[in-house]
Order: sequence, then C-alpha cells, then structure tokens
Amino acid sequence: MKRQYPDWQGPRNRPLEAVRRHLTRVFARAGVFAAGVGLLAAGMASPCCAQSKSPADSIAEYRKMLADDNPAELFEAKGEELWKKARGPKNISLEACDLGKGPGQVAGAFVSLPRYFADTGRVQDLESRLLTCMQVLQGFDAEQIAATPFGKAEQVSLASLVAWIAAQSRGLHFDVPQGRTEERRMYELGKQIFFYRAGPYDFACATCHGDDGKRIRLQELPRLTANPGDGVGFAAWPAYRLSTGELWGMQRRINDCFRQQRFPYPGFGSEVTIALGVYMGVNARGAESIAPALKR
Amino acid sequence: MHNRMICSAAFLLTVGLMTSCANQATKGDADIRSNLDGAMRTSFRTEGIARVERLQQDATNAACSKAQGAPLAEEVSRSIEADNLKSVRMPSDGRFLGNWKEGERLAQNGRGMTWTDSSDQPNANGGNCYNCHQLDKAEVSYGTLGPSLYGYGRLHGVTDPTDPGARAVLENTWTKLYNAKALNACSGMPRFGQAGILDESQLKDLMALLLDPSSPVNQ
Amino acid sequence: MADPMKIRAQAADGKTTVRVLMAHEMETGQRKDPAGKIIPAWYIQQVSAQLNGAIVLTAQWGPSISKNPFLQFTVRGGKAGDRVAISWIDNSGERRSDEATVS
Amino acid sequence: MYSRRAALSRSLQLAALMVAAGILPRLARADSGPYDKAAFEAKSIPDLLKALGAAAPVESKDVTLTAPDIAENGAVVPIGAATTLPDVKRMLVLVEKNPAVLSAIFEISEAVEPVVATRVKMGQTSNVFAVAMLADGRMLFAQKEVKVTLGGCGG
Repeated sequence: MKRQYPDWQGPRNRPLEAVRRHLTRVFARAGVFAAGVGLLAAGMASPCCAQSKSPADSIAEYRKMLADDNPAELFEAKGEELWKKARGPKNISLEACDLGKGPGQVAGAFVSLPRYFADTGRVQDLESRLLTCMQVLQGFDAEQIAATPFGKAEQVSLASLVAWIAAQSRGLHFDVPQGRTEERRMYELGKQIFFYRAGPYDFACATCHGDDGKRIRLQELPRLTANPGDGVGFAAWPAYRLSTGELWGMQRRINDCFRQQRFPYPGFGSEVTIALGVYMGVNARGAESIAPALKR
Repeated sequence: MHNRMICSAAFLLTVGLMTSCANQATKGDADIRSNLDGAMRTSFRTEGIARVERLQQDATNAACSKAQGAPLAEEVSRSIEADNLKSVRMPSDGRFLGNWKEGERLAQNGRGMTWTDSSDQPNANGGNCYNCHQLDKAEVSYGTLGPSLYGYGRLHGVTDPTDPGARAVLENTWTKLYNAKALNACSGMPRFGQAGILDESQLKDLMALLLDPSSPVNQ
Repeated sequence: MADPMKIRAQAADGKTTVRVLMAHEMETGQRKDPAGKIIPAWYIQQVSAQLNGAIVLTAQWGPSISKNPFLQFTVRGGKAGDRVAISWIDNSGERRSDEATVS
Repeated sequence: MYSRRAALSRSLQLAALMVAAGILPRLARADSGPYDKAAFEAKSIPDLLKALGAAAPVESKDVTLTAPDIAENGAVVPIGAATTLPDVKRMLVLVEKNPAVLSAIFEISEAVEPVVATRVKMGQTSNVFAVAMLADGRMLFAQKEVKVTLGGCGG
C-alpha cells in the first residue's frame, strides 16, 4: 500500500529560482513582508553545498543518520521475551528449541543456518526451524502459521524471534554447513533456482544479483553468487524495512523478490526458499553478520 | 592481522573443497532437473494474476537458465535470436514514435504483473525503464542493470525521425523493446511486446522518449 | 498493550543525550486497506520526558511522524544514575511509560 | 497565542508540582498540556501560522536544520532542529508538501537544550522547516529541500 499522498510534480526537478518564488509567495500570503522576504531570498540565493554531492553520497549520508537507532531493536526486545515466555497450547517456552547448536543454544546458531536436522530429516532455515519448535514444543499449528500473511498474528512473533536470534550472532562469520549430502543437494537446487528464468519478464534471481556493482534505481544489488562482503546481502537479513516499518526475515525477503520477479507465490518455508537460503548462505561463507540490519 | 590472513586462506581452501564436493554430489543433470521441477511444483502456488503456469519456461528461458550466466554456444544464440525475431511485429500504421511525455511517465512507472497488481493488461503496467537505465539526466534515481540511454537518439545520429535514413535505428530500437532476445539471446531485458507487457501505443511512447529530438533524453 | 520503548540516555560534558525508539503504528488515516477501506488514523499525539521525576520536555506530534517513532533531545546537566522516564499517549487514548537510567 | 502558551506553561508547572507532591504517579501522563488539533490539521504554512497565532517567520542562521539531501525512503526521513538562541519556547518541524504541514511541536523547558531530532514521513520531495518560537514571539526558521526518491521495481 502506498500512502495516499497527492501525486505532486514539484520541486524535484524545479529550478531553485522557482522554488524561491514559490516560497516567497507562501510567506507573503502569511504576512511576511519586505524584511522577511529579503532575508529569505538571501538565504535561498545560496543553496547549500547539497548540489555538489553525488546521489550515492547523499544516500550514504541518509543511511548514516539512521544507523545508530534501528527500530529492529524493538523487535529484538520482543523476540527475547517471546523466546523465554511460556506460550502456545502447551504453555511452554522455546528455551529447549534446538537451532543446530543444541537445545537452548542461541549464540552462533544464526550464522550456521540453514542446516540439516536429523529430527525432521530435512534442511531447515531459521524460520522453518522455529516453526518446528513452535509446533513440537509449544503445540502451535505450524502449517497454519506458515499460511498466515506476513505482518499478521504469529508471523509477527516469528519476525521478532528471528530478530533476536540473529542479533545473538551479530559480528560472527557465516559458516553454513555442507557436510551432509542433503545440504549439498539443497545447494545445487538453490543454484538452479537462482538462475531459473521465467514469468512474463523472464527474470531470475541472477538477473539482478548476478553481477557486481549493479543497482535498481538507487538500490545497490549485492552479487549473491559469491561472498558479497561483510554485512551485505545474506549477512544483512533479517532487517527492519523502512518502507513498511516491519521486521523482515529472509523468508519475507525472498518472497518479495519473487513478487518483483513476477513469479507465482512461494510458500513460507517451502523447499525453493530454503534451497535459496543454502545457496546464498554457503556463498556468503566468512561474511560477518550485521543482522538485524536497517534497509530501505 | 596475520591470523586473519591465515583464516581467510583456510576459508578459501574450505570453499574450494566444498565446491568440488558439491560437484561430485551432482551425479547427473537428469537427477537434479527432476528435483528442480518437483521443488518448483510443490513450492509455488497461484496468487492473484501470478499463476503457477508462469513457471513454464520457453526454449529461450530454458537455455539461458541452464547456462547459469555462462555464454551460450554461438549457434545456439543465433537460433534463439532468430526464433525470437519471428515474434516481432512492426507498428501496424508504420509510425514508430508516439508521445515522449507519456513515454517518460511509463519509464518512471515500475508497476505491473505482480501478484499484488489486479490486472495483467498493458494499461495496468509500467515500463520499468528507470529501474535499470539512465534516461532523462534530471532523474537521479536510475538503475544500472542496463546501459545508460541518456542521449540515445542523438548518439545514434537521429535528428529527424521521419528521415528515411533513420529507419534502421527505428526498427532496431523497436525490435529491442518488442523482443530484446531477438538481438541478444540471454538479454536480461523483458520482451515487452512479445510477452504482452506493453501495447503498441505504449511502445511508441517509449520510442519517442528515446528518439524524439525534443525528448529530455536527447537534450 | 503497546510494546516497551527503547530508551538510551548518556551523560557527557555536562549534558545528557536521550534517544528513544517507541513501538507504534503511527497510522496516518490516509491509507487504504486492500479492500479500499480507509485505515483509521492511529498515532501518538503527546510525549513527555522526565528527569528524576521532573518534566523537562513535552511534545505534540501529528500522524506524519514515522512509524516506530524516534525522539532525541538533550538535557542540561544530568549524571550517571539519574532516571529518565518517557511517556506517550495516542489518539485512541492508549498510553505507555518506560524508564531508563542515565549511563 | 500568548495566553495559550502561558496556560501551557502553567499546566507544566502544575504537573511538576503534582509529581513532586506525589499526586501524579511517578511516571507522569504524557498529556500534560492540550493537543493543538487545529495546528496539526493546517494544510499550508499560512494556515498553520494562523492556527498557532504566530508571527511572520524569518529565516535565521541561528537556527539549524539537519536533514538528508535525498531520502532513500520517504517513510522515514531523519530531521534535526536546533538553535543557539536563548529563551526558546518551542521548536517546530514542518514539511511543506505533506497533507498536513506540521509534524511536531517540542515544548522547550529551561532544563533542556533547544536541540531535538525525530523522523518524519514525506509523501514527496518538499521543503522541510525547523522553526524556533522565542519567548518574545519571534519565529525564526531554517529550511532545506529534501528529495524523496522513487523505490525499486514492482513499486
């Protein structure tokens, strides 16, 4: 949903002189006369340094202004509470949940997911693994939660849990395992999906994320066929999305990529989404996690 | 610092080993292929206008996907391009250029064809141009997946689009917009005409944005 | 009930910088849901900040303050161990108060 | 305007007294003053000034507005308003092209510096203003144009 603000074709491309005239009119109507307008005009005549900066510099500056106070922290706090609180039909906490490092071991778990779990017999990412724990330990209906739209009900709980769990691996380096046949099969599957072109636009993941230094509009696109660097790409999700004011896990990130790829709808925790997680995660080996990050 | 370098070297080595392991695990293309089809079938569902049938690949997409970014064999490329060229319909009235202002509006519009869009008809779709290309220099928010198109008409020597000498550029540009794969088998650009994303009049407006001497693209 | 705020208060050079993140939708009342129905306005209207129990700053906000609002202000004086309390009330009458210790 | 401000300042003092006397809970209620509905509904800067009963604003180098040149996302635009002037009663943040121009009013007491920051939504590229309202009724401002860029593919 877009905000219903009027579609205004204003000073974005309007010369400064026109902006100045417009402002002068506004303030004149408000009762500002000679002196005020004079000062105003003097101020406007020397528009600040902004124009000499490149858009990329300006965007970097914008991001820096927001970096220190990431609303993802609100989700982290909620996630920690949800992990420790007795909930669900069985009224039990998630503290015995095994994320791959043993029951209740949260630190470092995030940077080695997705991985194979013997109890479910499949490779799981953080979100699908949490669903298993919520079902087995707490008695929630995992299928029902998977079918719940993002941003609603228990999907919000999942997003908060993911934020807190990821934060417990902040600064650690990705090391997604490939020791088991099934993990390697998922990597190969993920790679094929990454390059799979289809839909009315013929897009694949690789269309946007196959090369270095590319952008959509002003958004840099990390190359995901190799380690794109610390805190970039796979190592930057989950993240707080400024556009929706919500916490997005990797499942939602992939879901919205497929939407923009003009593909049909990928199921939450489906094999395709997890395989892509394995492909990106293994490629990102060694990258430092900054998740939960702050994203447009 | 020194430790870190040793670490990195170890990482590289590990990744190298992993890659070769992964390759060994890949017994035959057929196995993986059936696996891929199964995974695609069970993972996606129809949502709104985005139907599961969209996952079907034509020969072009199948070949380019399989190549995984590597160049296709020369003769395969030529054959794909020839097939795609057959789909291209030149403008029915012989006029190539519409209104560049409409073209600019379309170029700015990145919407269309997603499961959150209610219609898949051309009038509901944008051209998505600025997502990947620079056009009007005044627009600072442009993508770089495709080449800059600023100065497109001027740089192609088009000063009068009605001049017969401009015909080749017009036809070539029309073909690129209508079906980019007719000129480059694995182009990343959608086939706007062939796939029914944009209609003839919308394509003409984009043509005008690129080639009209009064378009901001050519200033 | 609304989720807790995140309050950071740091004293340095004779002043205390307070940074607050609040969990709130800040719905403008101008957006429509997928069915085309207007989503009603729901936003924090007033905020107050206290240092050791005394009000030091109040604010009135409109719906154009971003979702999950951020507020930063600087208190003259203040020292480690002082208590900073932030309260808000939204247009539906819901309230939330949280406290932090100056570090 | 003056009477409203006086009333507000009285109510602040009263609230402080009540807190001290233990009448209000330790975490006081946020609504310790009135909410200026008319000001927040103003659609233009002239309407806003009328609603506030404020004097004509004058641009001043003593007021600082911190804002990005380009906002990557109009939903969250960081804005800082500050001044070095004494006797500041209020700091305002305005976005000229928003459906309602006023985003925030900060009541500045003696206990805080006239230095505040928040984040606002911007529907489109617009001029943003930081306004300092002084005890003597003067309105001084700083302004800057913030470009709001369009998002990526798929809208």
